[in-house]
Amino acid sequence: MTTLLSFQDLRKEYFGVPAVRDLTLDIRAGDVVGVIGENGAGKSTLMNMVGGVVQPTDGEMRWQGEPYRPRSPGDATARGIAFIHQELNLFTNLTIAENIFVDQFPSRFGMIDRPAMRQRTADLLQQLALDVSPDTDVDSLAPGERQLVEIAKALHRDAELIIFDEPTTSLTPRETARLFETIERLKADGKTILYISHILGDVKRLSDAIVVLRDGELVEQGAAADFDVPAMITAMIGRALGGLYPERTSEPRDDVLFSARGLTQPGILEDVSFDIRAGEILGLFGLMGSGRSEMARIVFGLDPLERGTLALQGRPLTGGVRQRIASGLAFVTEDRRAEGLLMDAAIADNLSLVAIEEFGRTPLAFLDKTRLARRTGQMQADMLIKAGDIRTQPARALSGGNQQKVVIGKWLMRHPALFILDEPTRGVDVGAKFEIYALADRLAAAGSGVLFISSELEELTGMCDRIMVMNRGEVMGGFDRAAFSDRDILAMAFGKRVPADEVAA
Amino acid sequence: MTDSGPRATVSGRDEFPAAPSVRQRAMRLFLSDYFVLYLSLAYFLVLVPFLPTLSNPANLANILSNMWPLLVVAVGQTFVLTIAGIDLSQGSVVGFTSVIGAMLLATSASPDVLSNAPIWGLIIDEAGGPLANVPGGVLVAIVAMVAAGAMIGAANGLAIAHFRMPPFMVTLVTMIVISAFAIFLTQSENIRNLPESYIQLGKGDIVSVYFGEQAESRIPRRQIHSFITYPMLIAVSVAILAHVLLNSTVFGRQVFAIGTNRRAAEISGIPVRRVIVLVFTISAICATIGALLYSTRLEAGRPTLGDGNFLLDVIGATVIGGTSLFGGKGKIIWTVFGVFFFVLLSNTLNLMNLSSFHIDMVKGAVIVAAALLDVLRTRLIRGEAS
Amino acid sequence: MNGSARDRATAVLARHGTLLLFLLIIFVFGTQVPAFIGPENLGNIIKQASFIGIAAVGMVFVLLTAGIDLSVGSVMYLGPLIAGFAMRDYGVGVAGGLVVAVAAGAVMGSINAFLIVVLKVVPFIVTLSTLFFFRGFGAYLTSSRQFDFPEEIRTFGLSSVLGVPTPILFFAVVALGAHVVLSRTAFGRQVYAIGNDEAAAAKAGIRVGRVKAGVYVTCSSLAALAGFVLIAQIGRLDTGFGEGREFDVIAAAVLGGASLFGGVGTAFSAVIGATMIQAVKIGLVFTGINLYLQPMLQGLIIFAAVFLDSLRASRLEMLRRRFIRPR
Amino acid sequence: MKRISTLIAGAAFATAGLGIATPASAATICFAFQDLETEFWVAGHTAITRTLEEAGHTVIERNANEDANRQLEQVRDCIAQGVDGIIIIPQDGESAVTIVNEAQDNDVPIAVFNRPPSDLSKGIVVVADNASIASQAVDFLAKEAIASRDGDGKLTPMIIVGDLGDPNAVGRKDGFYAALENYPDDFNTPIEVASDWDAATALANLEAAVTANPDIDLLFTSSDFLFPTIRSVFEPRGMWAKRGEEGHVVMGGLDGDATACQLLKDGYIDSTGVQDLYFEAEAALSAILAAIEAGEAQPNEVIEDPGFALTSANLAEREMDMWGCVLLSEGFLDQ
Repeated sequence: MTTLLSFQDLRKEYFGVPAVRDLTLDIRAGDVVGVIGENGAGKSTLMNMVGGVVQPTDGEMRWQGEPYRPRSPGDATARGIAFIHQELNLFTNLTIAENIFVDQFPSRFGMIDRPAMRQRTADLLQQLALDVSPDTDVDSLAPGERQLVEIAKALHRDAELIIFDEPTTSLTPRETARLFETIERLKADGKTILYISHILGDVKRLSDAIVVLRDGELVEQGAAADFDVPAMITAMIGRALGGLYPERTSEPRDDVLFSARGLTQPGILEDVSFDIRAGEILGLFGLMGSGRSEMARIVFGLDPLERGTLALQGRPLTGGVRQRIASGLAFVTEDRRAEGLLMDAAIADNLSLVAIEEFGRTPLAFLDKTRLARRTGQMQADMLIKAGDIRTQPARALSGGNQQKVVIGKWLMRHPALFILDEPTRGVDVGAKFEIYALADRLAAAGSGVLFISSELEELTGMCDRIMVMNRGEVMGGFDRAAFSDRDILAMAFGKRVPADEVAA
Repeated sequence: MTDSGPRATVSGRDEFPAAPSVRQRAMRLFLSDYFVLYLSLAYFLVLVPFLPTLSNPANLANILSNMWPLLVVAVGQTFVLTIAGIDLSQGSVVGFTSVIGAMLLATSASPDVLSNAPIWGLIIDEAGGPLANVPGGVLVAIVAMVAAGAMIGAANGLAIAHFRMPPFMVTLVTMIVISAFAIFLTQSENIRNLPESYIQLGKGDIVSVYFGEQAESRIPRRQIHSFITYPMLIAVSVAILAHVLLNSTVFGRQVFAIGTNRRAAEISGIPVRRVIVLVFTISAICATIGALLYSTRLEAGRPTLGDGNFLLDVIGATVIGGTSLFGGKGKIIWTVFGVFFFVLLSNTLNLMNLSSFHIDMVKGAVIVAAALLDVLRTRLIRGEAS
Repeated sequence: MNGSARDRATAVLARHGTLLLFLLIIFVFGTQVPAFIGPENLGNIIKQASFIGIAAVGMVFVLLTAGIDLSVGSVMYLGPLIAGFAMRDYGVGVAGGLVVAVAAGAVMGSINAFLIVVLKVVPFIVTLSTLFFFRGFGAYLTSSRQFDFPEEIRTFGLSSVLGVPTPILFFAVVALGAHVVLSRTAFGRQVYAIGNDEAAAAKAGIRVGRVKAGVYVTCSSLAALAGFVLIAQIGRLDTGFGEGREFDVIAAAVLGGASLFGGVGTAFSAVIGATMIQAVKIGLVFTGINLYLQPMLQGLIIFAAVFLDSLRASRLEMLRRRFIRPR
Repeated sequence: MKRISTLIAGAAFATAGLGIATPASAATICFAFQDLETEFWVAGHTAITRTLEEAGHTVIERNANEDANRQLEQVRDCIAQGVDGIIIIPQDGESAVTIVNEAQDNDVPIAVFNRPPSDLSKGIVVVADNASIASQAVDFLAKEAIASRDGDGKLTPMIIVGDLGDPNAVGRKDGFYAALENYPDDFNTPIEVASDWDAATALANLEAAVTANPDIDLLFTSSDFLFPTIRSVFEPRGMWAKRGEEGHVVMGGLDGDATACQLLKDGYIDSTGVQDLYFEAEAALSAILAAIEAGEAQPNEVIEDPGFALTSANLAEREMDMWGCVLLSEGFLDQ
């Protein structure tokens, strides 16, 4: 096979700090190449150079044997390179067809040639088995469908090389399965794929070859068959990790901390009841659209609830968000950027956000800046947040894992009784994931309850005392730790019912 | 959000070390929080040789006295911009509350002028307003003005916070309605004959300076220069209070949080609606205090105070200072410098004896030039930070 | 659920609230003064709405990219003024004058675009300063005096084609043209893309700078055209012409449904917004309400429209929410 | 471009120089005016600046752009510059008092031109009363309308009102009502049309008002600058006709600009209220220069300009007293 893309001593520095160091690598045409590494290992920088988003400081790239120096994303596109970013590059106010053609509309007499555009889009969508009209607004598509639109865009450009950056973070298992089928198909058509992901099982399954980066250097490369997940982790972090999940250090206590009874909201939830005991980590599993995040929002008071009761520590939970926070709830939402953090504000300001009123001194609620600095500094240390000066560095500048630690830290400042963690490890690298798991364990050990919502079944079975499964807004059943079975849990998530008494008990 | 800027620069300016090169020091100056102040001072120094009157004590006193009312209003706008809002109704609040104050306090009024007005006979008549010559009346009138202003601001805030209506449209409508209402109240007329104690607030000197010969028995008024005045005292107090509020209180943090990410602030339990209502109320109260200063220096309650380009001056000065229109970024000290720059600009344009036809052109060009420097600066700051 | 009929009714009300309010206003004024809904007056409303309307169509382009243009009021003045000089001193005729006005508008738009796109100064500040600059330049050209156009311009301004007054014709052509551009051309769709996510648009290979420049040039050109079409009806340009109109223009666009935060709005937003405001104003003239009360009523009606619109937005958000089970 | 503006000014005022005695030494005069947005103010502004400059004085100009506060600040700037005297065209009577006090406190002589301060006791004050001038003009219109009435129904009068935020606009409106009050049996309640001093607004509102009330018998515009707008609305409706012709609406205005003069001569309008601009300018200048000469710091004097209405009846004898007609005779409208 021929080499499609090669790097020769490629180097990129940001203000003198190298992000990619003298990397030399060949990508063979027709391969699926898995690229793994911790956050900050240089994966994104490397891909951004390929995609023309940034320019190398030194070294050379060659595309099909020719020197390749893209000055802009447009140059990369023109050569046949498609880059599917983690944050999808779609315009929600345009249709699918318009998104695919947005930089080069087919035109007739200066007008967009809609029939041609529609026809071409319909063909592409058919190839990807996406059964929606080309004129559908992207706004109304599910995340998985949006991803397919991005791929359709790549196919439309007849891309030789398609780069996927964390493509599965917002997909349901079913959508993920469809994505993998699509990737297989692309490969069969002779496309070359660079696949970047933190989900190492997926990488191993999909890839022909695996490339491991660490601190901007290529530390290992080889056939996928030669790697197993522990080996990949060892290569990534440069040492062996004890395991993917920390040992649980405590048992749930007997007293019920939180109970939900008969939660019903037409169109969203139907008669949802469950309990969480003090010191318990309750996993909540369900496919996208099963109502898991919706339920969390209702419990937290963000969305209306028509019927049903909630109680925390024996007291009924009512009122708006503020009242529920005061009662002892904490909510780490699934959308860290939009709902969790003040991205442009300093880390310290994020950490103090929830508890800010505690730092007010009468009469005018003057800030006790000394205590504020001490407490936020303490929290940074407790949470092992890797940052510079937390009083000046904005949250935006942190890695995904450290951002998530800031979000959890801001809630910890108020010592909540029940934590709702919605997809807390999304977009977080292996090392930080482990820290977040350990943190959940620490919370439980201290007597808090944790509702752990995730679409990664593996992490639920790894961490939880119990797993509850939802489907179409109903609780389908639950499993105790001893009875965890991937097959049964998935089956239930797809709608197979189990006696409810196993859960509510 | 955290106050970081000043420290490095202030110390850097005083030292004469071998270490930082001229270029580095210029850079630090350029990047500091005080940039707009330096820019204004540079502008001042460049023009002094050509406009000798610029540095006259009388002219300096003028620049300062012109600054105070605008500053008070711009301080209010700073709060609103910081939560990513905009308040177009400030000008109308200035006009409206100036009428409220004057109709309560006027010591007499002429039926020739006001007899058509709906307030005639109801609130004001030949003998003046209900608080004319009442001990403590001025204070009561000011309280009434502030209450009226606060109500308008709270109404803005309620519509914006509770019904999620866009601030631009809400305050635009308020501007139309309130200014029409003020004009309706007096049927276009201005209310004069304000009590001396009230006028003092807008014109009174506390400390004056005399630069002339010592021996003269009668000191000509034009050689006495206001040094510390009531408006200065009022404006500086408002600015300091606002600075403390924005920088050192829980409320201030909540304002920044909402301006940076309203959704995240809501989920973190910030009382978003309450803060928004308060911010618009503060903005209107600042406009009311501005009304106090404007109407007392003009010795009349005027429904049309704050009309026309006033609003553009207020927002322009605030934004030139560095406060962002997109929220999450604002400082009172920036606004002080922005206002200083704007007032200095008008003053110099006046002194240049430009034909009135040229003034608008020069003004436009200077605003763009200042904004350009700021763009350059922001780019450098970003470059250094990342 | 038995509330579904009511739900549907509120949904309809919410979705078309602004339009319903508009019809209600026409109805109320019509019952007060029947002549208000006569064909002559309805024509007048649209004719008089064309001035703010044409400019508001241009403003929609700018708002779609999440920008703002405060200079339109001054462009409305300076554009026709330059055309006036061309007509008077170089005898270019009305058609020539029209072209000169639009071209002058385009030049002013290019100045805005240069400062915004190339020098990267925020649109608010740029257009605030050109607001002063353009008007100052006009005052300099005329020494602040009014400018009388050659008589033929009024013949043109007051003419009609097949019974349709020229201003309405221009309004219709501009609105339809803008609609086609926004919905049927690459430029138009890219305008929407930039308003949705400017950074993503740049990554997707859209020439963001070029599109944004186009938007400001369009806005100023249409503002100049709006000024010219109005001045053509009067034949004289006063120095204060267009002052403060930026707020009317933005309000019309926003009232019709354009968002100040970009990505939302159509050419017809401007048409609806401008026509509605004009209908209210003319309705108040018809009812002969005290002049002092007119602006207050006007403001309250606009407030009602904005209020309904915010209800609509939150209602739509509710409807958009994905239901995961049958209700 | 520079050439154009100089040409205009030159052509308009070559013969308009006022006969002012030159004081022994050249003085610096601050001329602070409220705005230049109508012909009247431009004419007044040019009459004063040119006369002063021709007499060898230095003129410092300040345009307040209709902002009373800005005008106060500008006058203070002038005082700081050490001018010898100040002439202002104030935004309104109330701010005028404040500004006069400010100047007199600082020992700078000041004259108020054209718009009277609420307090006439201080400063050199040239007074013209908007209300009385308007009432003179409207009185003539009322008589004309009554004379040409066919049948004995009441007549319908209409007034285009200026910006309600501008007290001058209100003064003119009051004058209009005062004049009609003398003929209570002949007129219906007047129809008011808002213009906000803006041609586009006036166009829209007047068209609507005329559609709603097609049968009007008398129209008074609070400013002459709106005549072209009125024509645009009236002409298509056959209401723009000369005196004596079918469809003529009895019509008048206030200001006395060149267009009004032309229309009066052509017979389209019947009267316009006029302030005697040249008299006012000359009186104000003479008084202030005399005070400077005499070293008087607080000159107080009231100079009254009664104004007059130029009508179709007195056109022949008083034409050249109206500044607009002077401009017209110099070819003002021909460029």
